[in-house]
Order: sequence, then structure tokens, then C-alpha cells
Amino acid sequence: MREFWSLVRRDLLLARRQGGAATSVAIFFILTVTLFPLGVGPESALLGRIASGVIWVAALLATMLSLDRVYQSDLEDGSLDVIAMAPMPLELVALAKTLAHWLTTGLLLVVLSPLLGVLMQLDTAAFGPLVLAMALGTPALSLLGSIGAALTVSVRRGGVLLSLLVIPFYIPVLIFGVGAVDAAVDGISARPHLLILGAILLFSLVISPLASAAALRLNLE
Amino acid sequence: MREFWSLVRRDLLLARRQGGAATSVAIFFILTVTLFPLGVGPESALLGRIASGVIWVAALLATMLSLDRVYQSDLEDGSLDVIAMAPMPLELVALAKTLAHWLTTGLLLVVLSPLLGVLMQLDTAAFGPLVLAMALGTPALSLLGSIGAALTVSVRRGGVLLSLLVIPFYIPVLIFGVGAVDAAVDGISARPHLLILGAILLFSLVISPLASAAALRLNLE
Amino acid sequence: MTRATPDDSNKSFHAEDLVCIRGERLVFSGLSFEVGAGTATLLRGPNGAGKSSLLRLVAGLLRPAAGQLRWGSESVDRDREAHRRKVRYVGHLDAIKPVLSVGENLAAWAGIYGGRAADAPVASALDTMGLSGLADLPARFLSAGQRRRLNLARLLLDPGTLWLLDEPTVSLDSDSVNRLEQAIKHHLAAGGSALIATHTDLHLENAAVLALAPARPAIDADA
Amino acid sequence: MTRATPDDSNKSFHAEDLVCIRGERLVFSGLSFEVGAGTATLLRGPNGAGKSSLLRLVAGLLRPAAGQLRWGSESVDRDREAHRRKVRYVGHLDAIKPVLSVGENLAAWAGIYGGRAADAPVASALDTMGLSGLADLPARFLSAGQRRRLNLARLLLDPGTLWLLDEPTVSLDSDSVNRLEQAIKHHLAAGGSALIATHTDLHLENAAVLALAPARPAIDADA
Amino acid sequence: MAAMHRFANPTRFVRLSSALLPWFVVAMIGFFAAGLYLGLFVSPPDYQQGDSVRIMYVHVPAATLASGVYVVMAVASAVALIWRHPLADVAAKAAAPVGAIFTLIALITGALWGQPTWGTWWVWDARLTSVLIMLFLYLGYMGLWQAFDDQRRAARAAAILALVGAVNLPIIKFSVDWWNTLHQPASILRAGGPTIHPDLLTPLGLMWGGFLCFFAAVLIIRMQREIVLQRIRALQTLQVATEMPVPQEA
Ligand code: HEM
Ligand SMILES: Nc1ncnc2c1ncn2[C@@H]1O[C@H](COP(=O)(O)OP(=O)(O)OP(=O)(O)O)[C@@H](O)[C@H]1O
Ligand SMILES: Nc1ncnc2c1ncn2[C@@H]1O[C@H](COP(=O)(O)OP(=O)(O)OP(=O)(O)O)[C@@H](O)[C@H]1O
Ligand SMILES: [Mg+2]
Ligand SMILES: [Mg+2]
Repeated sequence: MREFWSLVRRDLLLARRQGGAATSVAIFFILTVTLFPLGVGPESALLGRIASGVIWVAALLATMLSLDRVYQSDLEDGSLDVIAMAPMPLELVALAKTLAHWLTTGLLLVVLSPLLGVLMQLDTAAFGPLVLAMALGTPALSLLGSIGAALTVSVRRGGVLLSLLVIPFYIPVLIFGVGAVDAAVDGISARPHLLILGAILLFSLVISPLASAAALRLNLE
Repeated sequence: MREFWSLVRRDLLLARRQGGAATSVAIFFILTVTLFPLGVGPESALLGRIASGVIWVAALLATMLSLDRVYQSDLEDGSLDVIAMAPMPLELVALAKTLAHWLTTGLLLVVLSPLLGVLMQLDTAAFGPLVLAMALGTPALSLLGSIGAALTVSVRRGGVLLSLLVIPFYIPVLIFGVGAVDAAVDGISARPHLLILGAILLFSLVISPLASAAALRLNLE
Repeated sequence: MTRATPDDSNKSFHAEDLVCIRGERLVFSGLSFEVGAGTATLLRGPNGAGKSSLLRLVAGLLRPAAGQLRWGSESVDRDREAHRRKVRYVGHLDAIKPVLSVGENLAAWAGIYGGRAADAPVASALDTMGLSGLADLPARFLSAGQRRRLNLARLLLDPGTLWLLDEPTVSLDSDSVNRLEQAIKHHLAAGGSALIATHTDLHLENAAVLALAPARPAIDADA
Repeated sequence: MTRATPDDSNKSFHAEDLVCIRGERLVFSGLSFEVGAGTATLLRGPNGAGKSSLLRLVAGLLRPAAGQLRWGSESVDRDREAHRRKVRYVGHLDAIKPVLSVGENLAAWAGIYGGRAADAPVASALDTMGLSGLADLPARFLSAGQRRRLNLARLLLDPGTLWLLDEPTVSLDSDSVNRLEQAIKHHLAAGGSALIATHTDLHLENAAVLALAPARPAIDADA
Repeated sequence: MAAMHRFANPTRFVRLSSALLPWFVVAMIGFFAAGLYLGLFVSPPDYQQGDSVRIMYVHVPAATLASGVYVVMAVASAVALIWRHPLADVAAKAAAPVGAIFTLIALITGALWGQPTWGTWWVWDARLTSVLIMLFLYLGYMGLWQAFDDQRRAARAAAILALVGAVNLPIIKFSVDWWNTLHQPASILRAGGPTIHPDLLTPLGLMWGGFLCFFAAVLIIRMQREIVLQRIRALQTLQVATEMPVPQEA
């Protein structure tokens, strides 16, 4: 496990140094959401109705756009060869890198989501469920995204193929994430949505390391 | 000018070979737009109201995401050194690469926008202005984006920083692009918006090659 | 977790009837050789003969289309993790992060390799490759030769048993080539072994030469 | 558009009092040298001495912190485009697109370089570097040495006047090194010139040597 | 050569499938002819929708087979990954474009049908949304195949994706249904879904049979072509081996 945490620490250090990757994800998230009042018009009733959807779509996009960081640069400069030969299973490598990805993107999205709720005139009653849903949903996004990132890692400029692969898998997270917030807005319990999000998270936690490791193995050849 | 067209042709060839970069941009555009109904719900009236905004935001994102293709891979493999030493001014190089970028992304967005109008339940009266506004707006997006791409080209994984730089410049295009469509929906003339979009395009056409070339020069050092 | 020190695996490494196919083209076939403990084998052959491919095969990064890799009589496939703990691969690519300093780059590898490497003094590895003055320099400022030296310094953190070096002398000045030769000799003297692809000369006594020619490999034992 | 053929610029290239600063560190200063028409200069020095930096300076990809570059008596800054038309730079990086075939890679450069290069038979350039059999192979399948040969073949499309080669022999097998030497000699015989950074030996008669040592460069004239 | 070994089994497949192919083609022509005749000329027009109801004879079989083909693909991928059966990859690769085309036909005929019946080309109904997502899954799968030039690696990557997709498919379907019932249902669809008249059932069944035979025939043709290509590649592999120059240096 020492190697596992070393790898996580390394990826965090790299993210911090690489032009503040984490802050850029945060700013991308905020900017995408602020584009909407500009695009859709400022009526607060309309904004409030689409708030949960817009925030979640922006979270999906922000996660997806940062996915190529997970494996790609390590493959390109040969680091992935060296990591793959380290004395730990490739499944653990994938998990460590996914964890580091979540810590530098998803975690920030969780923290920032109330702020965006304010910007989008979201009902204050829904802030709690929004944060909770984000806390359960974003790790699932990182885990599912890791599979796509690993599959396309040796494909030059695979970024857009990556989004094509990943978006269908993101749809359930989007739907139940939005569902949790909308339930709270409508005054019903968000619990069922949150439970389903939890189930999706557990499910991704099981398949992601396996599928990512298998994908990495074939891409190293 | 022979060199100019050779460079455009080369970039088009590369785009075609690189896993169908152009089709992937198209797919990304469609995917992003489909996420919104899933996020905000399927009611046609609501969707129709936010349609123009969503389509334009998706166009912005699709353009932005493909921007790193313009210079980055050429810098990373040393091709940009060789191109910069070719017997043509760097301004022309920037223009050629931007043109190739538009032909493989913006042009597709123009063609696809009516289809997305259908998906988003947009008023059919607005289809004409939507296509026109896209035809004027997307070249401006490529030109303005080229400046950002050139500025961030030597930053590893500069993708998100790039979006930070570029989004503020994209906002006028977004506002008048959406304005043109909404005017048509409301039954007023879209002409003033289209004229302003044309002016933005001309303006970008003048400053983009100059600024991009200066930024490239900086980054080659 | 057992550690691979030269002692606990005093067996020679064998390859038998290896076939390598890349991009659906046959690179070599029927290749057999042995790398004994304490010995080095130089891999030679024209461009495209398959030297890099062979090294990646032995490293476990590529799977052979046919053939076997063994430590003594035990097949590598039986325990791939043990194999990984024994081999150290330095390829054409640098595995250097430009945003980290020279010292941080090496420290990161030391952590990830765990075991002995985690406690290995990064400073002494840098020193051996003549990089001690540059430890705090961001790696993006390194020249081609300095980058390669940093990459080679990784070997010294935890030397493992079998070194797989792909053109290690590229971009190195003559002083650095000497340092590399010393490091290899030291590794061999400690019971390690090495398989080295190179187009230039490396001064190693008693090194076997494995000449690779597509589909017709041969082994002669001289320096 | 005037073309740079060896005839129309039968002047030697001069560098005077060059100062190079990279990443806010002084790499070298007060460096002066001359590369006459028909001659080659070998650039030597330990790793990090500034060979690659000097070549990028001369190529115009870096600006010197101080000092002057001249063709005969005419400063390079007066007409940078003419200078670009005269120099040909082959650096550490490959400038090879993995998705294009070997032939397409070279053809793309020929088009972009316009003038003489556009009409130059790509096939003959490939042949000279021993790549003729590989013209239709996607470049991503190339081995390290084959990639370098493809990169060098670019020089032959439109040779310009002054070749700037950064460690051109890296990864080349001995046969390819011969081909490269022949190509350089041919270029010199046609009135061209070359500035070549290398750690290995290149067999060129009458090549001057410019030895670079950080902040203390010196010129000796022998082979 | 060991590589040739792998094709012993495909050889048998080619023989068997070549024998079956004409039957599928004949059956397909028969089904289509009878189905189209009954559907276009014999069956009565719908009292509400008029003749546009006849689009159903193409729409419904295409829509049902669209997800059926994905199941075939996923099973083939599982076989390929677990047992490394050489035919399984070929089958999965051959099935994907057929499935994508069925999906596309369902979408296009659905949209053509929707215009006269609902007055709009598209609504975000749960079923339609699932079909759209299905199209994305197909496109991603085919894109991944294309992105690699080494067929062996492409096969493995695509198989991993197909399997992950298959286990995700129920979750996606479930979530889309949930999403649709959560919001007030798109009213037109509730009203518009016509119950199928027995007179329409016979031509529908015939057309369905025709589509199925079409799938089988195209699958066989594509698989055979893929096997031939694989053989050519294997031959080229060997040929390169013998043509390689033998270097002199030791
Ligand atoms: C783009 C638009 C459409 C799509 C993607 C679509 C999709 C589907 C799918 C997936 C099925 C198969 C359901 C199953 O497996 O049981 C289906 C069946 C059917 N569709 Fe559509 N459809 C579309 C438009 C329409 C329209 C406009 C109508 C007519 C008003 C229609 C009428 C039917 C009928 C009658 C069936 C068969 C009966 C049933 O299973 O309920 N569809 N469609
Ligand atoms: N990633 C790859 N995919 C497909 N084929 C490859 C790949 N890499 C190399 N090859 C092919 O395999 C053969 C052997 O390549 P390899 O890199 O092993 O040669 P090498 O002996 O290391 O040559 P060099 O001396 O030039 O480094 C070459 O003919 C090359 O075309
Ligand atoms: N991009 C850069 N930014 C800042 N400093 C750099 C950069 N590249 C190189 N340097 C520094 O400039 C000095 C000279 O580097 P250069 O690459 O010119 O050396 P070199 O003589 O080519 O060495 P080698 O033989 O290793 O290739 C080195 O000390 C290096 O630290
Ligand atoms: Mg090699
Ligand atoms: Mg150098």
C-alpha cells in the first residue's frame, strides 16, 4: 500500500505543478455554468428550473475534459511503462490514478456546487442534496471515466473519442444527480436518488479498476 | 501561397487520419446537446426556450475542445519548429492552421445545427437564422481560439487554461449568436445580430493571425 | 513481500524460441538466448531489427506471440509480479516530468517502487550519474544528455536483477558514458545481469553479443 | 520569391559575441565563430554545454540575449525570411506524424517548403536514406533509427545552404551513419555548409571543431 | 507456423456458413416480399394515421433488433475475452455496423412517422432516448475499433468496451425510464401509441423475419470477409519475414 499512496501523492504533486490543473477545472466549471445565463437569458424562474441540470452537465463536462490527464501524459513520456513495472498490480495503479484525479477535480466540484447553485438561482432547500449527490456522483464519474481514458490512451488526440465512449455511461449519474436536487426543490425526499447514486458508485468501484487495468495492459503493447 | 495551401491540405489530411477528428467533433456536439434534455427534463416548451442557448454553448465547447489540435501536437513532436522555418511568414502559418481547424470543426457545426434544432424542439422559423449565425460565428470562434491555443501551446496539458483564456472572447459571439436565433423565434428581424457577428468575424480575421504568430514565436523559444 | 536482491534469485534468465509480431508484421522468430547472473549481453543489429521490441518483451510490456521466458526453470508467467521486481527497463522515452525538479522526479520513482528503492538515498543516485548539482533544477531545463542521465539514475535506486537498457549511451558525453559503464560493472559484480541494445561501443569485459537480424538471430560469445 | 541555392549566397556565416540565456541561466557568452561555404563545423562539449541551444539560436528559433548573426556582412535580422530559406534544422525531436505513411510525411514537408522542395522527388530522398522499401508504411511503425533517417531525409528535399544538425547520428546503425556522412559531403561539395552537434565521431575531412564549455568556448581547427 | 493454427477453426466456419448463406438470402427475400406485399397492399390503413402507419413495418423490426444485435455483440465479446475464441472477435466486429444501421433506421423511420402523427420529428420519450443512447454506444464501439491499427489490440479494447457497455445498459435503461416518469410524461406519446390491429400483425411478423435473415446474411458475409482479410495479413506477416534483408555485421 505504500507504493499506492506514493503514486497518489505523485499525481497530486503533478496536478498542483501543472499550471494549477485543479483550479483550472474549477474555473472551467464556473465559466460553463455562467455561460448559461448569458445564453438563455436572465429570468430567474427559468434559470432556477434548469439550474440542477446545468450544474450537473457542467460537472460532467469538467470531469470528462480533465480525463486525458489521468493516463495520457504518462504514456506519452514513457512514465506509464515504468509505473506498469512497479511492484503493484495494474488494478491498484488504475485505482490510485483515479483517486488522484477525483481529488483534483471531483472534490472541487463538490465544494463549488453550492456557489453555482446561488448563481443559477437554485432553491436553497436543494443545496444539501446537491452537495450530497455531487459527493456520491463525482467519484463515480472519475471511475467510469478512467475506463474510457485507459481505452483511448494510446490513441493520438483521442479526447473526443473518449467523450463519445464515456458520455453514455455518465447518463445515469446525470439523471439521478439531477433527480436528487429536483426532488428537494419539489419538497420530496432525495433519499431514493442518493441511494441509487451510492449503488452506482459501488458498482463503478468494482468494475473500473478491472476494466481500466485490462485496457492499460493492451495499450502498453 | 502554394505553401499556404500545402499546409492547409496537410492539416486536413492529418485531421482525417487522426481517428476521424472531424466526425468526433460532430459527435461531441450532438452528445453535449443531448445531455441537456436529460438534465433539465423532456418538456418541449422548456427545451424550445433554452434551445438557442444550449446549441451555442455546445458549439463553443466543441470548438474549444478541438483547439489543442491546432498547434499542440505540432509543437510536441517538433513539427512546429520545422513549420516555423518554412519560407512563409508565421502569420500565414497561423491563418492556414486556423482555416484547417474551421474546415474540420466549425463547418460541421454549421451543417449539424438544424438537426440539433430538431432535437431541442426549436421553432422551425429560427432554423435559417441559426445556420446563418453559425456560419458567421464559428469562423470567429476558430480565429479567436487560435490565439488562445498559440498562447498555451507550450503549457503541458494546457487544455483548461486554454478555455479560461478563450471563453471571455467567445462571450460576444455567444450573445449575438443566441440573439439572432431568439429574434427569429420572437418574429423580429435577426439582421442586426447577424451584422454584428459579421463585424466580430472581420475583427478576429485581422487580429488573430498577428496575435497567434506573436504567441507562437514566444513559445518556440 | 519478498524483495528481489541479486542473492535470492541467483538464476540465469532464459528466453526460448521467442516470436515477436508487431503491427501484424513478424519482427523476429525462434530467438533463444541466456543471460547468466553477473554477465552482460550486448544486443546488436541494424535499425528495425527488433532490439527495442525484444527488450519490451523481456520487460513484460509486450507479450511474445510464441516462446517462453524463464528464470532458471521457472516460467515468468507463473509469477509476473516477481518478474517485475527483478527487471529494470530504461527505454527510448525519458519518463521525466518537466514540471518536477530533478530530485523530485527521482524521489517519485523511489516511492512508487517501494521496498528498497523507497529508502534509497536519491542524492547518491544523482551523484553517481553526475547530476548532484542539478537536484533542485526543474527537469524541463535539462539538456538531452542530462535527461538521459536522470533516467539512468533510476536504475541505481533499487538495482533489481536484470537491467534492460535501450541505447543507454544516446546523447551522453564521454564522461557520462564512463559513469554508466562503471555503474553496469558494479551491478554485474554484485551478481546482477544486463541486456543492452546499443549502436555504439560500451567497454564491458566478457560481454556476450546477441546479433539480431530479422528472422535469423545468432549468438556469439565475445566482446 | 528568390530561392536559396548555394550559389546565390556564396558567403560564409558568422556569429559574433553571442550570449545565450535560457531559463534565466547563462548558458554561454562571447561566442564567435564562422562557418565558411563548403565547410563543416563540429560542435562538441559536455552535456549541458549549450550545443542544442546554439543550434536553435542559429536557426532563428531562439533569440540571442546579445550578439550578432551575419551572412557575409549582412545581419540576419535584416531579412529573416531569407535566412529561413538558407538554414535547415534537424533537432532532437522527430517532426514525424505517426498517422501518415513515411512517404506522406516527407511529401507534406516538401509541399510546405515550396520552391525547389515541392518538385523534389520524395522517392529519391527516401532512397538516399535507405528508406525506399518503407515508403508506404505508417510512420508509427518505425523503429528509433528509422524515424531518425526519415527526419534526415527532409534535408535532401531542398538542401538550402547551412545545415544545423543536433546529434544526427543518434540511434543510427553504422550503415546509416555512412549514408549520412555521404549526404553531408555531397552538400559541402555543392557549396553548402554545416554545423553539427555530436558526441560520436563523424568522418568528415577538414571539419573544424567548435568546443563548447559553459561560459568558456574555444575553437580549434582540426578533425 | 503457429499463427496459421488459429485459422483451422475459422476455416470450418467459412465452409459451414457458406452453405447456410444462400438459405438466409432466399428466406430474407421471401419474408420481405410477402411482408411488403401484405403490409403495403393488403393490410388496411389506420383509421387515425392513414397510410403512414405502414412505416411501422420497417420501424418496429429495426427498433427491436437494434438492441438484439447489441446483445449478440456483447456475448461475442465476452467469449472473445474469456475464451479467446478467434471467431468471437470477428463476429462482434461484424455485428456492430449492422446494429448501428438498424438503430439509425429506427430513428429515421420513427422521426418520419412522428412528423405526421405527433406533429414533431422528435420528443424526449424514454424509449426514443434509449435508442439514441444505443446509437452512441454503437458509434463509440466502432470508433474504438477504428482507432487502433493493430487488429488484435483493437479487438481487445473493443471487447472490454462492449462488456462494460453491456453491464451498464440495464442501468442506463432504468435511469432513462425513471427520468421520463419523473417529469410529466410527454402527452402526445401517451395518446398516440396505437394498439396493434391483428391484421397488421402478420406482415409485421414477416418483416421481422426478413430483418432477422438480413442480419444473419450480412453477419456471415462480413465475418467471411474479415477472415479473409485476417489471412491476408497473416500471409503478409510471414512474407515480410522472408523478405527481410540479412545483415552482415555480427
Ligand atoms: C425517432 C423516433 C422513434 C424511435 C427512436 C422509436 C423507437 C422504438 C423502439 C425502440 C421500439 C421497440 C420497442 C420494443 O422493443 O418493444 C418501437 C416500437 C414501436 N414504435 Fe417507435 N420509435 C420512434 C417513433 C415512433 C412513432 C412516431 C410512432 C408512431 C406514432 C412509433 C410507434 C411504434 C410502435 C407502434 C411500436 C411497436 C409497438 C410497441 O412495441 O409498443 N414509434 N419504437
Ligand atoms: N509500435 C509498433 N507497432 C508496430 N510495429 C512496430 C512498432 N514499433 C516498432 N515496430 C516495427 O518492429 C520492427 C522492430 O522495431 P524495433 O524498434 O524493435 O527496432 P530496433 O532494433 O530497436 O531498431 P533501432 O535500432 O532503430 O532502434 C521495426 O521494423 C518496426 O517497423
Ligand atoms: N528550454 C530550456 N529552458 C531553460 N533552460 C534550458 C532549456 N533547455 C536547455 N536549458 C539549459 O541550457 C543549458 C544548455 O542546454 P543544451 O540543451 O543547449 O545543452 P547541450 O549542449 O545540447 O547538451 P546535450 O549534449 O546534453 O544535448 C543546459 O544547462 C540546460 O539546463
Ligand atoms: Mg530501438
Ligand atoms: Mg543537446
